[in-house]
Amino acid sequence: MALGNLDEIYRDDVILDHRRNPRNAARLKDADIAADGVNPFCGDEIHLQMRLDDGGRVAEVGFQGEGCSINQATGSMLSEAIKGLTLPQVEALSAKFHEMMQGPEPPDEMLTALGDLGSLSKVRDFPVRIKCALLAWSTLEDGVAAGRG
Amino acid sequence: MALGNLDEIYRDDVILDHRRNPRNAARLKDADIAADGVNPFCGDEIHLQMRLDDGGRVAEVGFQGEGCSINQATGSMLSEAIKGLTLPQVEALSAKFHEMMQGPEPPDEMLTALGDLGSLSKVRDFPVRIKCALLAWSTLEDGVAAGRG
Amino acid sequence: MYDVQKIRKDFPILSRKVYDKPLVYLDNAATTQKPRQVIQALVDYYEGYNANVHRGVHALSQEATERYEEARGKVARFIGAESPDEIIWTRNASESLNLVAYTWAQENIREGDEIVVTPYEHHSNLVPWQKVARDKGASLRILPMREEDNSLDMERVDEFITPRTKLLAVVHMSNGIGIINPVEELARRARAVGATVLIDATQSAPHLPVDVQGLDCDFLTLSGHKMLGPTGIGALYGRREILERMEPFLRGGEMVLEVWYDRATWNDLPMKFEAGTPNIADAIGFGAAIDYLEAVGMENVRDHEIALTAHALEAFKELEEEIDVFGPRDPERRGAIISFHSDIVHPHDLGTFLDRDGIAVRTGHHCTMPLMRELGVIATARASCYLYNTEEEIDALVDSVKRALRYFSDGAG
Amino acid sequence: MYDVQKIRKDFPILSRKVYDKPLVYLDNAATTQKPRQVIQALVDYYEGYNANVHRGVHALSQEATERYEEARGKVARFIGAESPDEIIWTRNASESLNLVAYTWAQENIREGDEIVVTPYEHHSNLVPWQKVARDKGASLRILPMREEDNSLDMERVDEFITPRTKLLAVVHMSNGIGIINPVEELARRARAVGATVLIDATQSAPHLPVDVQGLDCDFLTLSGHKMLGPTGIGALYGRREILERMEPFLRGGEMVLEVWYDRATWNDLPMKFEAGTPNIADAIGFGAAIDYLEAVGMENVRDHEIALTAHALEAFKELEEEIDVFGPRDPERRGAIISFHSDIVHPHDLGTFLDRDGIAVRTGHHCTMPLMRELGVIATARASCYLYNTEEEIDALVDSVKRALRYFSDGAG
Ligand SMILES: Cc1ncc(COP(=O)(O)O)c(C=O)c1O
Ligand SMILES: Cc1ncc(COP(=O)(O)O)c(C=O)c1O
Repeated sequence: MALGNLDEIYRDDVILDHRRNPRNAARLKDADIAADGVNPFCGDEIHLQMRLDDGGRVAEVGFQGEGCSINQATGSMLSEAIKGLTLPQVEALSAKFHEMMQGPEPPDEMLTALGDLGSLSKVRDFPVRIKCALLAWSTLEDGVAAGRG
Repeated sequence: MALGNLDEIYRDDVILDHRRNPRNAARLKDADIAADGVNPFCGDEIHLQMRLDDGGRVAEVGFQGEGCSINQATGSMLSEAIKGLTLPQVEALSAKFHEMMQGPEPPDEMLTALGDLGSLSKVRDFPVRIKCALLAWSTLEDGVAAGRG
Repeated sequence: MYDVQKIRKDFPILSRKVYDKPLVYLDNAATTQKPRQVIQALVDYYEGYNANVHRGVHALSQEATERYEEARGKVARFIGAESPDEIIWTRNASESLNLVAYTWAQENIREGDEIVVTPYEHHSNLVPWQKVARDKGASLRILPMREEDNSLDMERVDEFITPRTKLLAVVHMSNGIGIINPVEELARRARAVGATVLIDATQSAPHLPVDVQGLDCDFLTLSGHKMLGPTGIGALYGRREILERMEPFLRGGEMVLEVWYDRATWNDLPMKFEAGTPNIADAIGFGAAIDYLEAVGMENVRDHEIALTAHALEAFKELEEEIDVFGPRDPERRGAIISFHSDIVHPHDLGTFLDRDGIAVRTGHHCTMPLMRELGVIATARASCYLYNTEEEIDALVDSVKRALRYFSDGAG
Repeated sequence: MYDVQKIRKDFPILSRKVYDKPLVYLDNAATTQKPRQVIQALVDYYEGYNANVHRGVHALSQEATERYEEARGKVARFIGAESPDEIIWTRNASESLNLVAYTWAQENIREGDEIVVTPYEHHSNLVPWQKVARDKGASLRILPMREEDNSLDMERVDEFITPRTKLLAVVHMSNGIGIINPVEELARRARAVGATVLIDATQSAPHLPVDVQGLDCDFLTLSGHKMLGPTGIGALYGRREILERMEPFLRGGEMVLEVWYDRATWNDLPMKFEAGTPNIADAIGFGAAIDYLEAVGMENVRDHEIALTAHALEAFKELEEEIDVFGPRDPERRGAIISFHSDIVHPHDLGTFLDRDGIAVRTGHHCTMPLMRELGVIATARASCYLYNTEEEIDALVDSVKRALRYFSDGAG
């Protein structure tokens, strides 16, 4: 495993931007899907809300969290990335994200395709922190699964 | 620890005699005190009964057992040794026997004073077998304690 | 080619002497010896990366967590579980069984239900169900045994496994007499009446290939120390759907998600069943033991032990007059456990005699008192083999038993 | 003279490098490192006399049994128990606590009873009582904490320890913030109202002299891995009269006297509470750890740690503006655990930064979520020392924390 330089995750412009200016931070009232997640090992929290439009696409998202940089930045990126997607597309994106974090070394095209989220691939070099980037996604999946009934 | 020769316990005349001709083997009816013991590690069993005379001395004893040579011989010797003793004397004898088996190397006078029971001191050289010689005595003690109320 | 001498070299204790005689270790059903690979795994852990798992951001904790979870994966693969999440670490097989008794059984067994066991059960697969039966007003049914060869009377199984059966809890290989029960068939019958199936593979998994899918069981138990692993680590396999529906057992750190003063929520599998700091080193050691067994190959272990059993049964035939050997004669139907009894000498006295020849066997009831009662004895002497035992060791045993019989029939007994 | 450098030489892992930097191990409240004497005790066991205990007539079993029971005696003496029979081996402190919850508490707690705990409890000394309270219709009372120094408000104790109190279950030294509770005084108050007293000494016994007679407690818990011992072994001390009246916990081999199909009788203490093959090697390893601690002397360990604490608190004073350190300032009232929080950097990010400097601290809730809520944080960073840590290591920590604060306040946080 390569040894990541701290700057890779703490001085990355995209991550820093999401950390400082979290997107969709307002709590959504009247959400169609809401989910809360907690990392049992550190106590970090994620709260997600989604409103779907008539076509079943994510129209609005709310994300609030308490936690470390990675956790917060991921939540913010996620809240942007899922807008406009259908629930199956949300799940596919989550699978893609998991693959980027835990699968074999991701190719550049994959990172580019993932947009801002691609910047989180650098967390791979800090293996204990990978779970910080996954919490928002597993919370999202729980919400989608529960929302489906 | 000295390494005991098998003959010391298996060819000893006194032990052999008790093993072959167990004393007081008949089950006592109308016993004042009865106790049953089992060795949890091997399943060996001891059954003891005692009748006391008006002076509170052991008048009659019954001993039956299922078990190894040491267990059987000890039970037979015990059934003889406690006859005529008061209950406190029985307990004192039991303490003495425990001391012979588990205390510091017993002096010759002690062995002589214990009579037949003294021959069992050779079991000390077979440490795992010491508990085989103690089962009858702990059963006896349980019986006396229960008999006392 | 199975090279038993090469295997023996991996076990430091086997070159030890006892009373100046080479150690002949035939007490493997009680616990097995450990190859240097397992011992080294413990040393490597404590000297190199000892740390508490799961919750640390530092390098040691990360390393410990990875190796610890890797070991869980090895156990899962070894018994064919679908996922490492279905493996719960315990101290030993006894705790695995109690876990099921305190959780699944307390939640699911009801008045009038029946729990079916065999006469061969180790106390650890009997006494926990006695409590469940008493707590719930259920009852225990004991499958019948045939006198001839001490095997289960399969013709009468339908009288015992019935629609009232809620749980079948059966031992795969008997530690008492070595017999291998037809657990696939029993499991099939139990499933047909809707019962849950638990298999005590504590004694079988070390010696032959065991596969939870093939056995079609819901629970299965293992003890690391009986399969070349360290003491203090065992496992419970549970089918995921069942584990997910169960309440936790021990409560505390690690097994929770969130805790308030008055309530708590549970972590995911397998952590939900693992409270407090786990036995990290020994789990990793258990993993190393499985690596060792897989490198040798479980089929090869089994073949070696069948050959040893055949050799032993043949050798004991000579002593037919003086000695009863329990269980079937067919080495395919049993493990390499020779449990025997002689009226000439009490098993303990025999054990002491063998010990002085450097031969370690177990004497007693082997934690199977009800089975001993069925066999009409209080205790047996039991020689149990493993992958490192040799025919020469069996010969040494038989020779020593012969001399013991002479010694004790000369009047000492 | 306390020679910390000499002590360090006994711990192989301390010469390890992490990312090419010397390891600074400050995660001792999670688990401690092991001296070579403990590691060697395990190797000696597995290479020399590994065998199952209690039931064998052969030499190895005899040797293993003696050493294993000797270790129990060491634990008994270490905490001042009257007899080794009062020491029950468990996997860890969590199991010790659950044992009491599943037996004594289920048998004795009744509707309307109260169980008194502190805000500092580790989840393992809280969640088991939640189940008892729910099962029995009892309730949990939480002793109040003072804001100033996060210590118990002893003036209000009488509102909480009352005639309704059935059990006082309190932590001696908090793993979350290091505070040492006045457990003698609490125990005295609880006794005065007739309550049973359990002390969670998991975090204190490794670091200061603990004596069950002086504490006048009924139960006390230990975890071997937190006091130089192996993982997988813990102990429960129980006063003999109480243990004798209790029903068994886990059922199976070893803990029984006689077994029939439908019932069983129990073995004597301590075996009555120990089902199945015990963790023999690690019990012996735990004994070796106690030998080590006694050779150093617990008073000396405590003095060394008080000095380290004073040094650390002084050093952290410089960072007062940016960092809150929890717990009292007086080193005599706390263990060498520095738990701190900064708004500038989340504990995790700080932990990662320190890790890259080779410094191992723990970040998170430390299995004390309710305490974190009381403190108004989700997590802290926690540096916890032991007998082998040095003032230089504390300085390295503080230096690294300073650089981290700069790094993260430059905008990274
Ligand atoms: C105070 C306290 N109690 C209980 C425990 C639980 O110990 P274990 O994880 O060894 O079961 C811990 C461990 O962190 C502790 O610090
Ligand atoms: C068949 C069987 N089941 C259960 C056990 C209990 O295993 P442990 O003592 O490791 O808990 C044993 C051990 O002798 C066994 O042989």
